[in-house]
Amino acid sequence: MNEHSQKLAKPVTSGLRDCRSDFPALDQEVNGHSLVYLDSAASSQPPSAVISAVAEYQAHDHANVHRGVHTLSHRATEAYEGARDRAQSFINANTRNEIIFTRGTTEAVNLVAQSFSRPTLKPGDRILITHMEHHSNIVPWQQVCEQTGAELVVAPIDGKGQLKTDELIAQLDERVRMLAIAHVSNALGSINPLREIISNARRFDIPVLVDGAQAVPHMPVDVQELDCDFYALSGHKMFGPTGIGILYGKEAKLDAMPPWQGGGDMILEVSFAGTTYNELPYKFEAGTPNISGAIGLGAAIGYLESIGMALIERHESEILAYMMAELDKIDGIRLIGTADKKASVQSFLLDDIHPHDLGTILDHKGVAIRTGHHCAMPVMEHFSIPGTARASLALYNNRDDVDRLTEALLVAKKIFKK
Amino acid sequence: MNEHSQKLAKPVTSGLRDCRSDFPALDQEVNGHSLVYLDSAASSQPPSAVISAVAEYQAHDHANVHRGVHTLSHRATEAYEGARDRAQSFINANTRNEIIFTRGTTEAVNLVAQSFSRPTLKPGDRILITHMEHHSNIVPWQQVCEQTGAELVVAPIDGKGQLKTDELIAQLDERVRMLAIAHVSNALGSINPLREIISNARRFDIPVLVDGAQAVPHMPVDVQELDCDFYALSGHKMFGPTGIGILYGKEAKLDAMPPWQGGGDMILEVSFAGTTYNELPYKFEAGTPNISGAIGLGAAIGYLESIGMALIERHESEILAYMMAELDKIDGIRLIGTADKKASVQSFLLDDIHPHDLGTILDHKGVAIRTGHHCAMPVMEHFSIPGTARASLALYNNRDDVDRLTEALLVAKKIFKK
Amino acid sequence: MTAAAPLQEELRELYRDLILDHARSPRHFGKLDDASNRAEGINPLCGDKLKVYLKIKDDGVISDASFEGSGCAISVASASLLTETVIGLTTDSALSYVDAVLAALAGQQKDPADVQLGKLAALQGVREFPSRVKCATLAWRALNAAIHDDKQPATTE
Amino acid sequence: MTAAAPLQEELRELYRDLILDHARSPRHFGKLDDASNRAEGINPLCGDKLKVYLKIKDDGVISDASFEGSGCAISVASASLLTETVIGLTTDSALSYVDAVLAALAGQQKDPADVQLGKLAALQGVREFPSRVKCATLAWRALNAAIHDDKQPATTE
Ligand SMILES: Cc1ncc(COP(=O)(O)O)c(C=O)c1O
Ligand SMILES: Cc1ncc(COP(=O)(O)O)c(C=O)c1O
Repeated sequence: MNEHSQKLAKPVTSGLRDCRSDFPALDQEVNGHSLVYLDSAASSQPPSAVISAVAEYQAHDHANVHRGVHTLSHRATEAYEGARDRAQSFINANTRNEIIFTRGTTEAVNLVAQSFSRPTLKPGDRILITHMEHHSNIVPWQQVCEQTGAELVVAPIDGKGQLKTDELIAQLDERVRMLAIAHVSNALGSINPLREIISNARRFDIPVLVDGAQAVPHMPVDVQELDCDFYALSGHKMFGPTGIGILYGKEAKLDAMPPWQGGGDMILEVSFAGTTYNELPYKFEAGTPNISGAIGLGAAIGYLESIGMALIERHESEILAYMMAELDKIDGIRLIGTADKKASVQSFLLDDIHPHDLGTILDHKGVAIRTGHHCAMPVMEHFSIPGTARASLALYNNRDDVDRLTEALLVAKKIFKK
Repeated sequence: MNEHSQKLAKPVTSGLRDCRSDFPALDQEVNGHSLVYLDSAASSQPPSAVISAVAEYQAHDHANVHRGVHTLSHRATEAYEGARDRAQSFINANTRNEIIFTRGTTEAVNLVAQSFSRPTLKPGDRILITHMEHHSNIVPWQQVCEQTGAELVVAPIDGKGQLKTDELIAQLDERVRMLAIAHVSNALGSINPLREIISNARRFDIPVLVDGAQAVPHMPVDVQELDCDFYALSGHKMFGPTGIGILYGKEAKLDAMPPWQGGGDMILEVSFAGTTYNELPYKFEAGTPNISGAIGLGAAIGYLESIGMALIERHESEILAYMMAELDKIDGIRLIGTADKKASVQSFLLDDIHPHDLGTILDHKGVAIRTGHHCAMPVMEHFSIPGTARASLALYNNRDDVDRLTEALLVAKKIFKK
Repeated sequence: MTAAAPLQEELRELYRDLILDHARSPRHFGKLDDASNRAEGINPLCGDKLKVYLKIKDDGVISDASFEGSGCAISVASASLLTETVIGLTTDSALSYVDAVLAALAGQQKDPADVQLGKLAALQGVREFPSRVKCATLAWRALNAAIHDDKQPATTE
Repeated sequence: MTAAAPLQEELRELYRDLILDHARSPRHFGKLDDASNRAEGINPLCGDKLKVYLKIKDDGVISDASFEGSGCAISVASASLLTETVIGLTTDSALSYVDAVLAALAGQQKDPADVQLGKLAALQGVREFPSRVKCATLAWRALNAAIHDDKQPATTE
């Protein structure tokens, strides 16, 4: 745990090695090899604490939430709302009303595009995004631009896959009615300098949505310190279940927004003459929510807090540095995404082997990586490539995993050697 | 299992009694009494088969679906898409492309209101619903009417809580651009005569959405036989997990609809110049789906099929008849919802005891019922009451449960006697 | 049923005669036409709603109070007891009652010298019924809003 | 690594020399300017796309064929082998090849007298790699669509 740790040999220094046994999925053989899971940027593995929180809830405490006076319903409501409280404190939201449960990041972005932006945008207005966004932070804005006549404007990235921050800042003006930007790029790993960017956006009163899907699992996040208006995240990328995520929004913004989906729970009163909507956060949670998903996400947050995000960040950046260095030693490798500030992710190409073929060969050696465009086609187009192979880290990875990756890549080279 | 069975004493005749042990939540004490769960209309209890399908998936097979070449991703994709196949055959959809996974019924109705109706409605057009709809099949239509200037028209119900079918049929004409109707009412239990209604709607080419949330857990459903255009259901009401549901839509209708939410997985190609949407069913599944939820729903379907929906229907109608008869014997009871054709649900009032007080006293005796407006305020207004107490049945309930209910109601009477 | 007999006592604690009496025959029920202050209380989770009306004189004394709405025995009795309590109090001491009742129902010990709960102690049976605590607090939150002349409905969340 | 040595054989089965050769040097690659028929094949799950061009004469014989697109070794080799196979065939017998290849890759036994897979048998290594079967079938689905002159892209779903 000191500056020299990267120079030492294999032992992991951060004290996180033991946590691997918390993740049952990591304790299995795939194709005759112990699994090396390097695909957490697509979806992370849940620890036992999450799996059993969900199962226990389902086995003993399940009922529909809210409106119920019986014991199970009360227990379910307490557990569901307790998960909201945990999420509030995890990202340091100001009040629990600012935590809206969604299916994931994608739904959170759609909610903001449709409820916040659509009613106010007009031709001439602009939405500013970056060239490194995930499709989920592009398409909802394309849709709302088409619906309103607003224009989608894109801030450029450089050859290392870094945001050209100065150019983005120069693009900020009165016409921009939303800045939607990733905290961390899922294809490149680049960390964006949000505080600088957001303070500049404030000069023109531009609302800022941060796509935090790839940040929350890897570093401490404080939405009040960032001063963003919206922050979106996915449970399944932070060791929680699928089907649950969070939209954080500043209370004043959320309060002023009309509801999006209609249905049970988001109303106070319904009559055919008209309907009175419920208050925050319920206004945005139409229908029976993903109760067990929220409880699982709460358990994931508890797990992460028990380790400490600062420690996780330190551990991962050490392994990432090791992975980049080891990959770079391989003849014929091309690293895609070499920003100065990075988290978790390394994309690469090897010789002229197609990423899918790499993926298959690595899988055959028990090494799980993702291949393709990673739902970030504009990034691929920027580098003029159809896709990449991507290895992504989480708190449970270590140097051995990296060594297994590089060994398997050498096998691929051998198979494809001319 | 013959017509006389209702006259026999307590033994359950349908052979379903044993299945109680499949449901761990039913095997617990609440307030010192063994739990009697009569709140399945709000949310049903999952059997062990569902709980362990979800837990096993999370512990061994989880990864993000689609686009992945590694083993876990392949397993997850197979399991997720396998759940779609199961759902297709369960409701007898024509192709798997007609099964869209949503968060639940509410999201399914919103999807149709926003993607199918909103782009085409204009002032003068009508949406026809009934007076017995759940808020989730009212509010999305109110919203789209407000957005487009169309008018919401309501078909009446009678004093037994039955649809006035003739009046509804008389309301059908060219102006009606959507008929949205519950299969079974959640507050009253009334079963609507869908085949008659839908064949009449066909005369004017009126698209029909059926809210099937309260039907699928209780009876065989065949969407092709119903000939509805859309059918919406919730996993958590049919013994599956929360956060998952299905929109069935006829392929031709779904094909012609624009996507609703934007993001990953629902696109084929994204560039800043424009985006090509994916084909069905993916076009409507933006972002990482609730993979474990779908797998759990698939397991619930498998469980239901292993028992047989026809048998479940017979069992429940027998218990419902017994429950209605036993409740009716209590001095001061008022049954709300006494339609000729009913499933699962009985709402009631007792003396002038407020339903919440009934709920608390019953809970104290281990009997879980729901109290309030059941997200069907127009039904309450129809009967001029603020709410009801509602006991609802599922396949795991039996006559003993009914006896425990009536005993507890007598305790409530005693406490509140003047 | 015998094993559970002691538990039945809890029900009796909740539905004491005083509570049932106020629930059946709520005092000061109805609209107060010459109210100076009013507020609505809403329990967003169960949908219960009630209105509290106050007539506050220039010297800050609540000279009259009433309530309207429909609800369970607990919320109606609580509102009825509230009106009996606050008539004749200054708004300041009414607010001390709000604090004391909310604290008592949350199971917190407040300085007993502060406020004498008196009859209001009958509401404490609700503490064993966590899903009903909000029923008992609803009227008091509305009272608080009425005194502060809030335009937004008070809620139990 | 030793324990897994036999498994490595599976990789060699997939990436046979013939496959690697066609992947590196695809035959009939590029647009066919005077094509009479063409179709696009898309694998919606991985995003791979390719186009197949055919020149079908009046007597139903495919006199020329080519393909375009980028993809993995399996999909490129499969498309390359496809062009070699179909040139000179009637559309009917090309369609029998489509059936035979799809059946072989799905692990079904077809009447062997029907169609001689010949070189195409090299594609069968993919059967041990279920996540890659769609890569091998993509070109064949596009061929099918091209012969039927479908305007919609063929997909592997
Ligand atoms: C008839 C009916 N429709 C719709 C719904 C809404 O379902 P969900 O809350 O699962 O979206 C329900 C249940 O709450 C219901 O009973
Ligand atoms: C940066 C980023 N944004 C958005 C998403 C979409 O998240 P989800 O699919 O969970 O909605 C992802 C992951 O797929 C992502 O990596």
